[in-house]
Amino acid sequence: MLTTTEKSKLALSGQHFMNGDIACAEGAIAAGCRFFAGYPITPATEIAERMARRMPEIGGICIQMEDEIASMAAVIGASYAGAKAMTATSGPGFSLMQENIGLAIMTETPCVIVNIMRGGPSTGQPTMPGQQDVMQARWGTHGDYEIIALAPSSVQEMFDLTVEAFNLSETYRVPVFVLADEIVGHMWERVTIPETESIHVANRKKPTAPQREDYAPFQPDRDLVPPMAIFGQGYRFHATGLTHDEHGHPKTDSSEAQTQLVQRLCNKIRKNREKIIRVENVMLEDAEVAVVAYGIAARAALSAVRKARASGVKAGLIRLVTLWPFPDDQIAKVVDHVKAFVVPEMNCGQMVREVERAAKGTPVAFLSKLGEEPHRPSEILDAIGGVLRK
Amino acid sequence: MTQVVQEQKKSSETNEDARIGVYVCHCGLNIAGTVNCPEVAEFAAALPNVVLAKDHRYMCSDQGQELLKHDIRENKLTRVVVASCSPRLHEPTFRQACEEAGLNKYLFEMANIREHCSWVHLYEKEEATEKAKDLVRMAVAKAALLQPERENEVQIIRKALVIGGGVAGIQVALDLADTGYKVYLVEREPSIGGRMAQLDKTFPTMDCSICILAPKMSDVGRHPNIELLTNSEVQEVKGYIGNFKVKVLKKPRYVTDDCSACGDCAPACPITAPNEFDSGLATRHAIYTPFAQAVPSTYIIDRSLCLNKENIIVCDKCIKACERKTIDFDMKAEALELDVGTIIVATGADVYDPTSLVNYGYTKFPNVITSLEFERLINAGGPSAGHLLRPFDLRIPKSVAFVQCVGSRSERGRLYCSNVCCMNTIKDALLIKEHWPETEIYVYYVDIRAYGKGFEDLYKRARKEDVHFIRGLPSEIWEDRKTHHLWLTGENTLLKEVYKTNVEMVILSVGLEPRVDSEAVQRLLTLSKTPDGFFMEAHPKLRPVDAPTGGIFLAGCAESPKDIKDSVTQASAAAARASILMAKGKVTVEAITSELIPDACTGCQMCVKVCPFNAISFIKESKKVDLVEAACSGCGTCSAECPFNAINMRHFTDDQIFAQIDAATEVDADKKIVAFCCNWCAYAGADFAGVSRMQYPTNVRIIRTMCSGRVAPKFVERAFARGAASVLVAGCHFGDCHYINANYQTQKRIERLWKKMEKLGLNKERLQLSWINASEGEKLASKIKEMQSIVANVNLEEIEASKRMLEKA
Amino acid sequence: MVLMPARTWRKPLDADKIKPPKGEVHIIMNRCKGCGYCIEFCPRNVLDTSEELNERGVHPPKVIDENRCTICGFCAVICPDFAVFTTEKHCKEGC
Amino acid sequence: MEGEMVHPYERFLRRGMIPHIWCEGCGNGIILNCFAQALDELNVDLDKIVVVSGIGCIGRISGYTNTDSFHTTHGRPIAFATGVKLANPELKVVVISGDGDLFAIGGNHFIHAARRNIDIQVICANNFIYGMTGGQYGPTTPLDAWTTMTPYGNIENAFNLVHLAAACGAVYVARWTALHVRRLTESIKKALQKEGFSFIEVVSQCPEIFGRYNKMETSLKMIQWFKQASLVQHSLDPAKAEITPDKIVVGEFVDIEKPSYGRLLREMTTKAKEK
Repeated sequence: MLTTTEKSKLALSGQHFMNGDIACAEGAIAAGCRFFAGYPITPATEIAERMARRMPEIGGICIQMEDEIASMAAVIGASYAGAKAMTATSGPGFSLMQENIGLAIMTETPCVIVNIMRGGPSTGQPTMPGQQDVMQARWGTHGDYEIIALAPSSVQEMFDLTVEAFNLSETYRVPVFVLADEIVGHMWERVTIPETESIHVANRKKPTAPQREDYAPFQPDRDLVPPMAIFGQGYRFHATGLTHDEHGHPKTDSSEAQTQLVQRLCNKIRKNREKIIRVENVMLEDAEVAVVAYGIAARAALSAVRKARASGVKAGLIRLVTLWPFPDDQIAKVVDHVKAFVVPEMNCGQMVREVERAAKGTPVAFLSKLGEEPHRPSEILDAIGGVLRK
Repeated sequence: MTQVVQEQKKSSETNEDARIGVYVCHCGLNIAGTVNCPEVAEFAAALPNVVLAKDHRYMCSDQGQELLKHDIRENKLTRVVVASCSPRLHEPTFRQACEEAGLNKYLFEMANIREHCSWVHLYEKEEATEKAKDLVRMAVAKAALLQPERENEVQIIRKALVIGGGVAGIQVALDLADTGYKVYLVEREPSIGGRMAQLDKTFPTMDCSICILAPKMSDVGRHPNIELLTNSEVQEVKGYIGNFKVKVLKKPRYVTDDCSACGDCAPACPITAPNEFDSGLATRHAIYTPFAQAVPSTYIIDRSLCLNKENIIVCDKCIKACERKTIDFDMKAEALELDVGTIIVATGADVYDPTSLVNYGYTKFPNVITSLEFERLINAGGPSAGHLLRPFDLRIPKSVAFVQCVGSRSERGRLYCSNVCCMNTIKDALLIKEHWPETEIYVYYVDIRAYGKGFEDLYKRARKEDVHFIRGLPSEIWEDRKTHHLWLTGENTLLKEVYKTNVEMVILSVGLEPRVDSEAVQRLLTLSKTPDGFFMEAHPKLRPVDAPTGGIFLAGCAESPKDIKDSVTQASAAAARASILMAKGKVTVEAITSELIPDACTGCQMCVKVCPFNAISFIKESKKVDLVEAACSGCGTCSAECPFNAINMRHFTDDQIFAQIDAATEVDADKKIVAFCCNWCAYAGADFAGVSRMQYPTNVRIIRTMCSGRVAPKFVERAFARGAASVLVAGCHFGDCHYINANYQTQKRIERLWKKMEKLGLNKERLQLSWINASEGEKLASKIKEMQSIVANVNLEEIEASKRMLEKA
Repeated sequence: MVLMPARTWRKPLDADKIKPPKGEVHIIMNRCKGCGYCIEFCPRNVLDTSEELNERGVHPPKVIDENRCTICGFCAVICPDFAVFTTEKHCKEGC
Repeated sequence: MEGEMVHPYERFLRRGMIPHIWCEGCGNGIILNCFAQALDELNVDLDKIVVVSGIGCIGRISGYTNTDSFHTTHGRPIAFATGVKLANPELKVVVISGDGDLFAIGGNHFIHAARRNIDIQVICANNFIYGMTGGQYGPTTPLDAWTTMTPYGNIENAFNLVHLAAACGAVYVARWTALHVRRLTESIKKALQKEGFSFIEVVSQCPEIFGRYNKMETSLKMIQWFKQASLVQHSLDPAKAEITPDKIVVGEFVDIEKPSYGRLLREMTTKAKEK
């Protein structure tokens, strides 16, 4: 049981000046995260360091594992032991984590993976921003699945969306990614941390089965999400990375079992996409040009849109808060009045493909940026002008 | 007392400074009854270098010794010869006398005219007298060449090893430990206590055996000076008096010393077997303690029964049952190395197994039991809780018969009287009467031997309680198929009538016999045995608890069957004897060792090969050998082996032995047998023949060497060259040799000599080799008898031939 | 000291009282995969291979002399398939 | 002899999962059996024990124990177990896995968990080979052994697992063969009662693959090898605890006391809270 002073340390309610990594850590703590396992990597290290200081204060655990593979495994273990667990890394570490991210998906483990994206491929540019891992987040591990990914574009959002990430993962028993970039991670801004009471925190569903015998750990409710027992509660259940039935017993030779399980793993996200997806629309109602952006790029996009409007150009902004599942409908909704889309990304074109898919033929202009400097508003403004001139 | 003093006549072959005094002892009539002692003295006086010769009634008496000392001083004697008993008996006495008179004791020589002459030729007075003269002539000849020697001292380690944890061993250990010496008590069984622990009551006092023994046992367990090594066996003993190196194998108990003997394990053990301690009448488990009062009380696992073989634990019932977690199946045997100054052998005796006496039906009829089984049956702590139940139907018998001398005093068992059985039976009979007065008791005996203190009273009591004593053992015992009662028939030799008795149970009063493995102990410690198979003492009267080997003592039934009282008495005696040595802290060892004459050594290394004690080694630089006298035990086989006379054997030099041979063959050589006997076995055997008055022909002349390995071929050749009719070389049996294996060299040499004699066309029969131990007087006597035919068959040509051929050699 | 001749022939008086526990061997036929460990390592040779085949087509062990079983339970712990175990036989007449 | 009777260890086995998938005579079954016996004798609360396994034949064991259990990805059971144990120290966390899983792909996790002295018990079924994938050589395959990947004989040196574990700081290190069931059970009990990282190597027979490839065609032949070759040498320097065709040194090699990671973590946390 935590004392009041310790409680006060849970969510540092009030005004703060912090960078994105620290805000992320605080968001996790506010969401109830009590287990962090990680491995040093630029530009995510400050999250681990913050956790190392904060976790002991609040009776949580922060351990630096021998690598990112172990970090991810430990996170899954902690989650099954009942803790809200998180790890944070960047591209190279994210690649190492893919193996056990697959395990987390298969075993429906609530957990949060923060990826402060830097320039890749490989070791790339450790201290430079990037948005190159958004597809890896979607398809990084083998097999078929659905996951959830959020893209904060401010230090405040680093806090808010980390809380959100935990809530989603607890609700849908799925690993949730916070895909920030180096700039958001290292940028210092003012952050408001609400009163603990007013922070919405969701927790995983507990089993209702009266006793062990009646409990099937992977028997879903109507929302396709199975209630989750944790180790030590007496349910004595088994979980495996193998294809399994609702009891968790391996089913390695039945295509029926394979279909049933994999379909459900996808559907529990697909069927709940409305509840999951969040986008921010700015001046979109009458927009002829819609800029679709996320993360750091969205900040330049916003000022570009404002500048355009000031010069009488009907531009609007669709800021993707949820990257995955992708908000197709929100794109589709506007194609009747939008003549063209502009998509600025700090990669060679990843989310733009999704936009094109959702735009159903409406022209899409792509603005790529790699390396140190993010998009300038003027560049986006020119692009808006460009698409209208066509 | 006649006295002959003869003016010294100088002659070329005499030793200038040798002034020899000869004393012929009458030993009362022991010698004088057969040998004409004055005549011998007269003869002696005429021998070269003899300045005076006297005969005296008892040389070993104070006057005798005083006389000797006086003469040494007055007549400036430089050598002394006493012709009396065996040097093995009184040499020390006279040597001391010499020393007291200022004469080095190695200048003393003895002629054994009692054991080797008067006692074995009781009825041939003349021949015996002639032989006595020869023996004196030989002694004088050797004496003339004797050299003074310096004895060196060896330290005595003030620790003792006691082998055997019966009542004798326990007593020795306690006495020595109380005296303040460190004692290692080695016991082969899991607990000390031995036979006495098995007995119910003790005669004649009838007190409870274990009640009086248990306190002593726990004293041993607790005593700070006693290191108790149970479940252990002595594997090797090296060294010599005061400095023994002993290897002991401490076998694992598989239960650690933390065992509190709570006994929880045993009932859990699924394996059961008859308990040896209860003569198989009670059950024990594979994990057990032999009996309640066992010391140490720690349990033990009998791995031969236990289900767990090798390192696989199949059954863990005892492990589970043991709260203190003391079971350890990985315990390994420990090989301990002990350094001790003295060793006490208290290995006890076995109980005769009457199965072979088929007419008594033991093992055939369940109700025929042994006296040891009886002890367990009548014992309150025994399998029947003290109820005398007959095994077949566990009924208390209304009539019992004791059969005495089972396995004792009989060709079909052991020839000797086992000493305890009579009193034990009387005690048992009274015990039965005490509990079940109505019981009819018959005791079938040959003689009742109630010789000890309080024994007769007990016997009387038994008769008063009308226990029937019938003289005459049953010839047969058979069983009534229906009742399983037993029929005994035999002859009552007092009434001269045949009896046929029916009883419900028969108790065979079995005797004691030497341990099945006493052979092993004997070899280990180079002990000797008497014909009955028990270990032999150094002297039956005067050194009853000393073994012939210095520093080793005997106690309890290992030496002969005896009751508890005698065992304890002897144990304390042995302890005292050992203490004397250890209290002194050092002892002088005879100067009889070999010395190297470096100039003569050619470095051929023959001696290196034969030395049983690795006392000789080859030095590359000098190309000669090096001889460590401290390591030399004095067998002399090196000297016998050396082709270049480069090794001199002190006190048994070539010259001295040649002199003896020459003296022995001076007259009538062609009728004589020259015998070389080793000090420990053959010579002692000859003594034994004497003590036992075994008669044999007079024509044998025994020359003593320490070991038969000392007998160089040249000695034998010299004897033949001197015209001896026959030569006998006699030593210890293989394995008994006091010098480990020196007698193997004897064998080799004699075989070489036989080959040579054959080559030379001589009858090799004239040279005889025989292994005779200290108790085989009979064998020696018959050997001499048997050799008479050889002597008779050698004709003068043959003798002359051998003289010619061997003189040059 | 050897307390008695090695050959012991007499039946101990308490032989009927102190009886080694009598075991009962239970074999779950169709679990057996036929490795034979229980037969090989039974210290009392209670088991042997049976002629009959089980559902898996292997020869499970059979009890040849149950009276020898002392319930050491080794067959049960060495069995990789939980196919054999022993219990104490509660003695009726004749055992 | 009636078969209907319930096996005394049934209650330690997950319902409906026995018979297991392992081959005839496979040592894994014996390890499961000994584990059950250890739980029985310590009378552990089955609700408070978690069995974690990796990939490979023995990896299936977590599915057979009637406890909370998790079958992780290849090589990761120890990392997973670390998470479980730290998040809920009440739980006894036991990792049971194979030599390939724990020491090839998972080697890194093993050495660091041992170094940290994480309070978990690791039982390694060492069968010298990758059985489930059909018999490739692994980190414990003896020199010259024949495997599908070493058709000309193995030229790689094998790990001495007990030496490795001891060197990494394990507080309890033992090795037994699958024939030493009683001693193995005792060791498991000891390990379960010990604080810190304990390691038990079980030299286990794989007759179907390793045996058949290496002239021990039957399970009996393999287990007889254990019987003849095994030699108990408690507290021997684990560096000297060799495994050769004619000598398998078994025993308890390390048994020391050392504060576990969990204990130090709790101490540190209390300090931190006071600040």
